[in-house]
Amino acid sequence: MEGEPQLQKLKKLEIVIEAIKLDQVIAIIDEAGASGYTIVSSTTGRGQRGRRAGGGLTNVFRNAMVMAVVEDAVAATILKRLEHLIQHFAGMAVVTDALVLWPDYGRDRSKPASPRTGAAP
Amino acid sequence: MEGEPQLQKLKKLEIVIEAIKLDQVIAIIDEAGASGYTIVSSTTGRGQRGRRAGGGLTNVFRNAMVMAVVEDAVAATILKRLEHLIQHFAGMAVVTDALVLWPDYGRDRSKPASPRTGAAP
Amino acid sequence: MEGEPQLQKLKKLEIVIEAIKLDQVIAIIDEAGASGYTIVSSTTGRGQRGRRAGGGLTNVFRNAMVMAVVEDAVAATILKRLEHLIQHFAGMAVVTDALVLWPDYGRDRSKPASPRTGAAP
Amino acid sequence: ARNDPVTEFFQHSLSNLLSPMILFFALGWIAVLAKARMELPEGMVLAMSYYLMAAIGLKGGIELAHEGWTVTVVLACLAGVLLGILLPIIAFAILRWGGGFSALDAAAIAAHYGSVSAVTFLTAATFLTREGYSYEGYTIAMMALMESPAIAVGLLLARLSDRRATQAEDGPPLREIVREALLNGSVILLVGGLVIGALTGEKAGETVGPFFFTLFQGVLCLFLLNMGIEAARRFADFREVGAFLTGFGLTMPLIGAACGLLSGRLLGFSEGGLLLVAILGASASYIAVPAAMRLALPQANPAYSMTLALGITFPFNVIVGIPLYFWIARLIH
Amino acid sequence: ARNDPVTEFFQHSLSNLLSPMILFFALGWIAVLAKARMELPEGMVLAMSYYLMAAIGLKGGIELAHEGWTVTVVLACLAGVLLGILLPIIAFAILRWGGGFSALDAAAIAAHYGSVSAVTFLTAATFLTREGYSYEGYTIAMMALMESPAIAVGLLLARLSDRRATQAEDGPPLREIVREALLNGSVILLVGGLVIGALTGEKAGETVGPFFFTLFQGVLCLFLLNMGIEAARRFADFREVGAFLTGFGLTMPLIGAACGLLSGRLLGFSEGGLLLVAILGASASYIAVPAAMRLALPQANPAYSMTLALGITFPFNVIVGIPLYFWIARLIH
Amino acid sequence: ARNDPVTEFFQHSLSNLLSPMILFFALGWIAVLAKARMELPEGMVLAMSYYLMAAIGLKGGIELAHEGWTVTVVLACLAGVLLGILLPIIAFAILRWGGGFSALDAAAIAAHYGSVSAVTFLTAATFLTREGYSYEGYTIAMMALMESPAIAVGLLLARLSDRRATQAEDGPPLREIVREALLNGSVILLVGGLVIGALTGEKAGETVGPFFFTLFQGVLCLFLLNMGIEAARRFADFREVGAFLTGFGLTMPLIGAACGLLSGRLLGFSEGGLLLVAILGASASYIAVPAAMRLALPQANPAYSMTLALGITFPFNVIVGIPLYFWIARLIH
Ligand SMILES: Nc1ncnc2c1ncn2[C@@H]1O[C@H](COP(=O)(O)O)[C@@H](O)[C@H]1O
Ligand SMILES: Nc1ncnc2c1ncn2[C@@H]1O[C@H](COP(=O)(O)O)[C@@H](O)[C@H]1O
Ligand SMILES: Nc1ncnc2c1ncn2[C@@H]1O[C@H](COP(=O)(O)O)[C@@H](O)[C@H]1O
Ligand code: NA
Ligand code: NA
Ligand code: NA
Repeated sequence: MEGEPQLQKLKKLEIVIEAIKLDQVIAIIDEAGASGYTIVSSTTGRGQRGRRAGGGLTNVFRNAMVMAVVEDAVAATILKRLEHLIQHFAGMAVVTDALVLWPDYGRDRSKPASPRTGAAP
Repeated sequence: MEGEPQLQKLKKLEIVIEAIKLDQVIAIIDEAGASGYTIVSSTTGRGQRGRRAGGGLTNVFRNAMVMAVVEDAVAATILKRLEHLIQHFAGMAVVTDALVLWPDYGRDRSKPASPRTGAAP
Repeated sequence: MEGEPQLQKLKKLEIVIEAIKLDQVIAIIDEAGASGYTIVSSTTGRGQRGRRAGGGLTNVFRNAMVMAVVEDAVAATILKRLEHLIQHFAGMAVVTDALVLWPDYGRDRSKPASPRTGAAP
Repeated sequence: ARNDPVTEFFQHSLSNLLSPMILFFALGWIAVLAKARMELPEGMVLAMSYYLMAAIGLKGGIELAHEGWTVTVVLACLAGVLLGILLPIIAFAILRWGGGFSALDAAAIAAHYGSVSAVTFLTAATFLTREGYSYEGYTIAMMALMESPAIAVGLLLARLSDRRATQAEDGPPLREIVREALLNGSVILLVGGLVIGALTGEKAGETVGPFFFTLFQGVLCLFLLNMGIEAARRFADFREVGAFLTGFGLTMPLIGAACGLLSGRLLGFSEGGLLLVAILGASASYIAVPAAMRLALPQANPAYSMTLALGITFPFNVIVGIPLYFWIARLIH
Repeated sequence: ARNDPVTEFFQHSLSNLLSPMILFFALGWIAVLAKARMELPEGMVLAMSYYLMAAIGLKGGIELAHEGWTVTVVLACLAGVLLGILLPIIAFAILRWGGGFSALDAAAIAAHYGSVSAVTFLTAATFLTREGYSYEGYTIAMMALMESPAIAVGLLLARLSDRRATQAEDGPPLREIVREALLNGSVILLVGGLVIGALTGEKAGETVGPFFFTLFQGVLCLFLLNMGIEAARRFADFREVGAFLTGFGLTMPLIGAACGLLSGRLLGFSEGGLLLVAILGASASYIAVPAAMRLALPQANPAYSMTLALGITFPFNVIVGIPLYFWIARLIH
Repeated sequence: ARNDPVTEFFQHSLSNLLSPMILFFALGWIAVLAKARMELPEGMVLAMSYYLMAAIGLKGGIELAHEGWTVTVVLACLAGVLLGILLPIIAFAILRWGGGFSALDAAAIAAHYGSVSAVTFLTAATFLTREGYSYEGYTIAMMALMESPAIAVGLLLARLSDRRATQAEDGPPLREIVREALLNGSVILLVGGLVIGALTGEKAGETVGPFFFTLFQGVLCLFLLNMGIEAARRFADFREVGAFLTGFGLTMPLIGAACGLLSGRLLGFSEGGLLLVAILGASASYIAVPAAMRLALPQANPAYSMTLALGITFPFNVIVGIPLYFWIARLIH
């Protein structure tokens, strides 16, 4: 079993937010104590607040997408602060269960997934 | 508990489709009654129909990716129409279970996730 | 029921890797026998190795994201090789359970999801 | 040998309509009507907009260095700031009490009209060059100064009329809003260009002139092509929004132009300068102000302002406004 | 003091090979062979392609305004349309009965060869300018007209030969296919440039000329660098596809050039005009047609057409074709 | 009528500081300090960098064609390679034994300083043009040659001092590292431009000159704007890294410039050529080398080298270095 990569069971947040509020979402993620995040900086879309189709001159109608893999408690903190933000600004968040492979920095891996009970491998 | 953000249990669809058919996929999503979608307009990839590596002159070899979070029935409608489309055009769809945080427009939230049974928070 | 799209239960890998190692990750995915992959070629982010915020002159500080939907065994092979790579290079991988809609090439569909037990439709 | 005014008006209109710039604008609009799959790459649009702002800034700076800081320059700058304060108040009054719009929407739209559209200005300046008229270089400094006061006025109007505008806890501090408005690429290149032009003077023209000045009109053509595309899309969205706002989008530029012409006349501007100051009054921002208002007044619907500024007022100004204001400028000069 | 034909052919070949354009094309190709990590940004490539199309359109339009709409112009345009109808039929016959390709693949490839490659045309036009030859401005109008008939012919051939091409329920209506082909950015800028050039005439040259005309050859160099990269990649893919198609990709341009030269000769074109009309026949589309065919005939393999048009026929035309067709043009003139 | 040296130094410094280029650089830096939301689109930055490299390559090539391959040219190229070998060794020694850095970090940083920064070179060359000095065209060939030897030396130093550098099983073969370094777009366009310029000679200047040469200084301004943004960001990161490296980033260019000046003097370069060869020694790579080092020595912290090369040494060279080295060049000439 030693050769098998150890995966950590975490929450994957995918946050869509209007581009001008990206910095604030990043701040929320950082302050909640997430170990990192990944940004897809230019997306378009449609939601309750209509189509947001970009346009080269302003980023008022552009969305950003942020993915962050975090512990359950961190996810809860982030979602709580986001809930307020997306009342006024276009955005949403999606939460999924995920297993994560990190580099081994001696990082805390409280719940390694077993090959039998977990998903992969 | 009232302070906790209420999440809705839904399906997350991620659809990869060749760029020239993006408009039609958006139409399918709209017609199925989805509340929204998010587009990453330029991706590349490989599948059964070979490598699609972009190229600056035509979008014949480029893919688009669409993410839509929808109710189960809407997902089924979308997948049914996609099944036909991707017989002829490069594409695929991935379905995952997800919890979603929406802005609170008094939107229908039939199944809020509980902190105990659900995933996050 | 024949009209319902048949979905295959697989693993969805989402791999974040520093841009200059994208080619090697693609090679790993190919060699593991994946049927395909989708690339979002330019993302930014933060992780244990600090912020990677892009910059127009070099791709030393840029990340790429690759999504690959694969069988469990293929996922295991890929993760095993990635584990080593991300010791030295910025990167991580997220694994989720997913149902996939493929075009029907007479492809092997060992475990079609049933409308009742599976997720969608 | 001055022609009679009406003939002159039609000549100028025709010359404007048949300029490559306006024709490229029309091409973009037609492409959208024809549902063409045409999109200029975002990087190209941004690159052109940075280029144009740097170029006009440099031009203004070089001329400022030439003209020197006279009393007129200072008065002109003051007049610009005053216009930027006055116009949003007029616009707010019309929208709130004439149109019955919510205080937040009225304030957000008003802020756009108190600020300026650089591309309208560039098109007018190019019109002058083509027709052989000169203009005061410090009108460019006025434009730079007019980018921001309207934002503060719009915010003030909102906060005075609706408590929600003040109490948004999530709302960013004024500092961040101003930063958003003033410190975006376009404004930085305009102001930076002005300063660099003023510091280097004529000499800069020799070394960087072939890039920034000789190519200017050609780049402006491709940029207006993109404006045509974006304006047509906005215009299409607008049909849902109603007659009052359309009327506002056509009337407010006239009010703005009148105020601009008046101040220009008082300051003794040339015919060319009068046109440009009319444009400063008549045009509405769709770069700096939208982002600032989005941050400051998120409850206001951003589609209103953008549709008005980009879909109605911009085409009106470049097609009808330029020859019209110039005609009046020549009459009152 | 005319040199003997063979010497002349080698002189022109060498002059073409040693032009900055072809050398930049070679540089791109070599970079791919060396497995370089080199990619021009997509926005830059699109921007250059829009620029080039607008520029050649403007040039053609200005010359049309100059030359006027004579009978020859109308006949030339008619000839262009006829070429666009005839060439795909020839190509289809060769592929279907000579090569045994499926009706759908044959029709899709044929449509590419009935249409034109604007960059090949531009390279040939620049070759003429460098060698000091002029050409008829309306060849540019012919190019604009030839973009589309081949698409309709290709589709017709497919539908007549294979029922699958007709019954694709998911398939878009012809309207959408034509829209895809005609209303992409490149074609819009070509046609728009033509109309704008014709409307503004010489005067446009003065204002936007420094941008659209003076920079043209330099931009074309960087664009050909990118063509070298893309052609080399396509060429690499092709080795899997086989000898028949390679042969087709080298022969079909000769057939097309012959048809082009013939019609040019009948219409009394100059030597320069003959080269350009040969290029219209010889070159194959890799912008407008691929997208249209992908939508209309998704069962056809898009890799075939792109590899042929971009990886085989394009390099053949710019390296061997231009001097060869010009040599013949001078012989038959 | 030569001024006294000190006056001259201040004149050159001032003239450099007040050039549009340096002012645009300062503008970018100030924008970052003001926390502006300003980002040039990546496609635009890459496009400008490709343009600049192709242009300087072409220029060098045309001059090489003019000057011919004399013994001096060959000796100069040799000197370039020697500098590329010597400088990383000096830098490594300072960092390893002076600063106590790990072998891997020291080797990675050293490789950057043995290579060159093309933009620093371009800024210096433009400084010369503006001041009316000429320079040897083959300094451009020296620059092209100096891109790579330092990478090999850096790697060798790492492998000799730390076994981890050798045994990385995942590590790519040297071939791939060299490919990464030499076959990126910038180097290809520089070398390709050189070859194309040498092949086409003066004639190319007429056709593609208006694009590649006339616009050069203007494009360089916008590129330096972006350099200002990126340098300021890197500089901000650096404050965490400490005084020793800052000192190194300011001293190493002086050592490099001294070595460069010495070799230039021995080879009998003109004043202009002396400045350029000083810049070759003084400047540090932030395009080709970072990627190569990242692949080859992933354990080294890439933030160190980038911050030094881009945040410290680049601004030092363009602001202080250019007039300083030129002053010395004129003294020792
Ligand atoms: N159901 C959905 N699925 C995927 N993305 C969505 C959905 N609803 C909203 N979005 C994204 O979130 C952004 C803001 O949504 P909204 O605030 O509802 O207008 C949209 O522009 C979309 O990009
Ligand atoms: N197994 C896979 N995992 C991720 N993406 C895939 C996979 N298979 C196909 N794709 C994506 O879907 C596109 C079309 O696939 P195909 O129709 O199979 O050629 C590809 O170009 C990829 O972007
Ligand atoms: N917790 C996380 N959530 C999402 N993305 C992450 C996370 N940690 C790291 N990343 C991504 O992976 C890249 C490399 O991470 P690292 O190797 O930890 O520096 C980062 O630049 C991010 O794009
Ligand atoms: Na105004
Ligand atoms: Na043809
Ligand atoms: Na150096």
